[in-house]
Amino acid sequence: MRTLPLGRDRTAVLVPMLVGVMVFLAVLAAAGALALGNVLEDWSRDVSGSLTAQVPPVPGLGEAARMATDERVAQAAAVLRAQPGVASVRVLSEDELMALVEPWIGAGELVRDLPLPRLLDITLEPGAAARTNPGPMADVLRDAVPGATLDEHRLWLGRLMDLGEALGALGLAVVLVVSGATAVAVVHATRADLAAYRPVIEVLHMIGAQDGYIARQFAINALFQGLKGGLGGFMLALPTLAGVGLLADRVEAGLVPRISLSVVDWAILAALPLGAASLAMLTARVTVLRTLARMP
Amino acid sequence: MRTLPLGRDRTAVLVPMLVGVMVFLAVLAAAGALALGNVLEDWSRDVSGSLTAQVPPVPGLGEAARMATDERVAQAAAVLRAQPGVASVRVLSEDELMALVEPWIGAGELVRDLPLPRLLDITLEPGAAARTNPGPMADVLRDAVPGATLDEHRLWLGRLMDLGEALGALGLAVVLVVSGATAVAVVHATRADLAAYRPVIEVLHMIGAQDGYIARQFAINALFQGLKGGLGGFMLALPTLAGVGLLADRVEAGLVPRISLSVVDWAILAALPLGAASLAMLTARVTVLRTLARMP
Amino acid sequence: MSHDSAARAGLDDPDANMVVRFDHVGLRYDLGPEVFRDIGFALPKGSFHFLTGGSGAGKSSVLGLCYLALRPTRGTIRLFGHDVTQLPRQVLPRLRRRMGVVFQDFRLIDHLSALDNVALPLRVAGAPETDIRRHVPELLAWVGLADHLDAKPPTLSGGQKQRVAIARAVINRPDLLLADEPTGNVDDRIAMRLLHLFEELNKMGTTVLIATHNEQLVQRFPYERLHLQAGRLTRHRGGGGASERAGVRPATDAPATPPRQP
Amino acid sequence: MSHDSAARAGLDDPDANMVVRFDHVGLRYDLGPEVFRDIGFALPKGSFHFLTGGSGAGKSSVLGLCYLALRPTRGTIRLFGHDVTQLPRQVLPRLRRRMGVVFQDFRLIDHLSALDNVALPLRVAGAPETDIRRHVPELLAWVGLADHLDAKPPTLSGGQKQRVAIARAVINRPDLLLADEPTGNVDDRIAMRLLHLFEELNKMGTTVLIATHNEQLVQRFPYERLHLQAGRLTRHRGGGGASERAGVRPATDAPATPPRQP
Ligand SMILES: Nc1ncnc2c1ncn2[C@@H]1O[C@H](COP(=O)(O)OP(=O)(O)OP(=O)(O)O)[C@@H](O)[C@H]1O
Ligand SMILES: Nc1ncnc2c1ncn2[C@@H]1O[C@H](COP(=O)(O)OP(=O)(O)OP(=O)(O)O)[C@@H](O)[C@H]1O
Ligand SMILES: [Mg+2]
Ligand SMILES: [Mg+2]
Repeated sequence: MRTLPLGRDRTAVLVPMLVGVMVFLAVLAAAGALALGNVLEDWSRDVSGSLTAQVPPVPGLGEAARMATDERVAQAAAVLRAQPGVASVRVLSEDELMALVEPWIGAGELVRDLPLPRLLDITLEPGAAARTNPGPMADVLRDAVPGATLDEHRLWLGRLMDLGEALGALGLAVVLVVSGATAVAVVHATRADLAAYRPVIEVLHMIGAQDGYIARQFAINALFQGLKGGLGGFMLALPTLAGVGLLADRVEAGLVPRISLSVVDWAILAALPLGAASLAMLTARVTVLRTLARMP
Repeated sequence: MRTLPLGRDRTAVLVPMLVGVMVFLAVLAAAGALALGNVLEDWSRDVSGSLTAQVPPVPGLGEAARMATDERVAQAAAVLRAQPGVASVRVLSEDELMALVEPWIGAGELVRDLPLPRLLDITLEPGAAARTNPGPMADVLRDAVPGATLDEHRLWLGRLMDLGEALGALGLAVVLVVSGATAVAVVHATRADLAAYRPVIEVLHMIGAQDGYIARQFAINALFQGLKGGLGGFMLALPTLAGVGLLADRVEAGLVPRISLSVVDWAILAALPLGAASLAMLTARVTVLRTLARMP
Repeated sequence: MSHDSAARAGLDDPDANMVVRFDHVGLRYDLGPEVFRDIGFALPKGSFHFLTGGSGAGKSSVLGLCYLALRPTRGTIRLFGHDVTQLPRQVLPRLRRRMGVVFQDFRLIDHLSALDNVALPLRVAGAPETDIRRHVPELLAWVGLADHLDAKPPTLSGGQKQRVAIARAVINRPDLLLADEPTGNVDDRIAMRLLHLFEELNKMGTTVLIATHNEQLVQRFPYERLHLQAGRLTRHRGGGGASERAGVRPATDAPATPPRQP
Repeated sequence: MSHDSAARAGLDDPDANMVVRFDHVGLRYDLGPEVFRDIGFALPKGSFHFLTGGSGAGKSSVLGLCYLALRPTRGTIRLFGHDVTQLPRQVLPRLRRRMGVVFQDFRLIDHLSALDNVALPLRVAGAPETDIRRHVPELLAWVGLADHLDAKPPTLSGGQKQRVAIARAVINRPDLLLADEPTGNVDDRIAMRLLHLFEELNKMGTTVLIATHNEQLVQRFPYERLHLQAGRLTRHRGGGGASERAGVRPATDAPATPPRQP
């Protein structure tokens, strides 16, 4: 039974406020992290398990030039095979090359004599496909074989994913720090709030109330205050998320898939106000019990 | 003269705490926004004022194919000229094309007969250079002339800048909301803090102290508490920023220039704790004066 | 607790009949001087004592030791036969429920109405709400606060607060009543009435110890007086014969005899 | 304020000589019943009055009206010749500095030492620190607190707190002294000593109004008594002749005469 009208006066604004701010923050941050994770997953699905490398031919039309080119191609293949995450490297045959250029420049003897750039098809290991960063591979290749390049689209996508991941990690780090700091603030606010009730705690104690009885009343009060603030913060975060979604839609749709959250993601977000309320409750309980422990 | 030992007891923890959290948050967010701004500026400097479009030749070696190709090129040039931000479009002559491919496939009559893709040099308007998004332009071009493409590097860079800008706007929006909410929390904490001093305010009032005298003491106390918390939050933000910088360094260096802040940026960051402290001071002053105004 | 009148026997009986027993008790606050160094006394079951002494002599401190708010720096204190320094913390609430305390500064809960303040000890002890609703208004009426059941302490006058504090202390008919300056804010008529209430409780077996400055009051009643001075405790025979109960009249609108409490 | 002894003249003089003047004053708290409906009295410069009445009669309320914590719901109150309802807010602090108030619940500032609490009115009025350091300890010694200059209120006994509150009220030698139950927590000896202090102030021109329940005290002094009952105010001639100053002795370690204040 609640015998005290806790949380009915002015001081009772602070804890809900703070829990609200904290949940607001945490929901935004968590939603951001989860959405970014989804985006990255989408991107990595776009990335096929293969890369293409291009080796420019050694200028000249003679057999010597062709031999030199072949040597370069073999060298590029060797370098690429040594890269981590590479399963196999296949050099496209002249016929395959011809088939590729035919729509552009037609077929015929003339074309066959052209010193076309040679292509290498790189198959990545299944697990590594999404994770391999073609950037360093491109550098190594260029160093080994002057003029050799890796497929640009795939290169940029890899860099983008790196950036996205760094941003995600960074966001998560900031979120952890900020949530931690705000949690500390909630703890302090709850304790400051309780300080106003210290005379009440003393009276109850002197009247012969058990520690548990006193702590329970304050804990229940803190829980309700926390829930009030937490749900408020959560509700405030929803329109903000919607606004962020609108902003994200303005970004080229092909690059950034629609920001979306799964049911599990939403469950994680909904757990945040509950967690914050529990934090307030626990703080109240511990603080009251500690205060009481110091009384004889 | 300060006659009251304000801020020496337990309740005095809360305001510094909260101001600390707020400043911490704001410094991180502002640093992020400023650094992102710098990165985008660097990128836009990389982007020259021109783009290159490629039109594939109509297959075949005869004069008819060449004519068809010229027509396509003219069409592409017309479409591109109609795009916003485009100053002029110049079709590269065959000689120029030959000069470009010479390092790759040599020169000679044979090469001159090749149906090479045609290039168009697009010059952007001075102001528009950094801002033009080649994405839509590429789409329009592809729709008008099948197979025609825009320079890929430039395309990706444009998309990246779009993404970066959206992220920056998003970050700024979140920061504004969060800072606003935390500012409200600081206001509330300051007021809750003052509630503990209400009896003191009453006594001073009854003793014949002027409103200004009372308000000044509380305002000065709040200012110091705010400064304490604000500088604390600022100091805490510095290692976090350093950590974020390390994380960012792991991202491909060529893509993301070293995150750096100018002196002006640092001045903006340093202004944040001062602003927060001023907020606490102002709140204290207004709250005390309002409390007093309600007393006869 | 039995209402055994034999329990009122000798003050020198060292045994379980003693509700409170101080032996060589000394007390010092923090680094201050000793408030007292070696005091000893015992309150037998059903006894009635005044505790007097100058301002700052240590009366409130003695009461604080009795209601377990303070721990002696030396000596032993026995409450209801238990050595309080030996008792585990969990048992103390049970001891405290057998006591009623009137604090010198009242210590009412500002957020609760007079009625809820007085009901608090019953609620804490888990008394049924029906009992509470019957007995609390009755007692408040008896101390002259029938019109102020729902008033919050900040809206009560000094004397009204003091009477709420007294009602809270006696509502659960404690075995030991400790009252610190319970008549400092009321006029003589109400003071007599309140002492009459204490006497009624005492007749039903409650041991009573009242700290007071009110010389007149002490002299009007026949009870023994414990006097604190310069850190020493002395005993004095009681004042002017039988309680002048004839002079006690109910406060406005209140019945003439104290209500039976639960 | 001049120490003009002619100022002690007639209570019926309707003029500027009146330090406090109530005319047809009524007061009600919020939605409650009227505490009083139509009371009128006047305190001439340098007069000394007791204010008596049962608990809850409205003594503290009358004092609250005098020190401007309450506004009358009807009637007019004049302080130092000014109609208080007509005065702008900024002027009130100046009026309040001419008064000393002893609150029934003391209202000391818990964070400040006894010395700083008493010094507060001087600091607020901008008195030089050297004066403060000379006069405050002197006054505290005189009320018997020489050993507690640096004690914070929570570590003081009830009577000690009350004496700090009294010292704070008189430190700046106010023109009007309002004391609410100033002897409720001290014994008779100290009570007499404190009244002696008030008399000394009064001799130097201070108008004194003391709300009290202490019948004995009222009867020992020759001053007029204002009695509140059932919302009406009646006047009574004072009690037993001259102040029994022979019986007043200093508290421990304190000089025998009140100190000269700044
Ligand atoms: N919490 C405390 N810390 C330090 N000293 C204290 C504390 N409480 C009381 N004292 C000191 O102990 C002494 C005795 O105080 P106590 O309150 O017991 O006196 P008292 O007899 O009740 O006086 P009064 O009649 O004025 O209430 C006083 O000198 C007081 O200053
Ligand atoms: N702030 C308030 N709000 C509502 N009612 C109040 C308030 N203060 C006092 N009262 C009521 O006004 C009446 C007079 O109170 P007041 O404090 O003036 O009495 P008093 O004569 O000083 O009594 P005591 O001797 O017990 O201190 C009481 O009935 C009280 O309940
Ligand atoms: Mg005491
Ligand atoms: Mg009163």
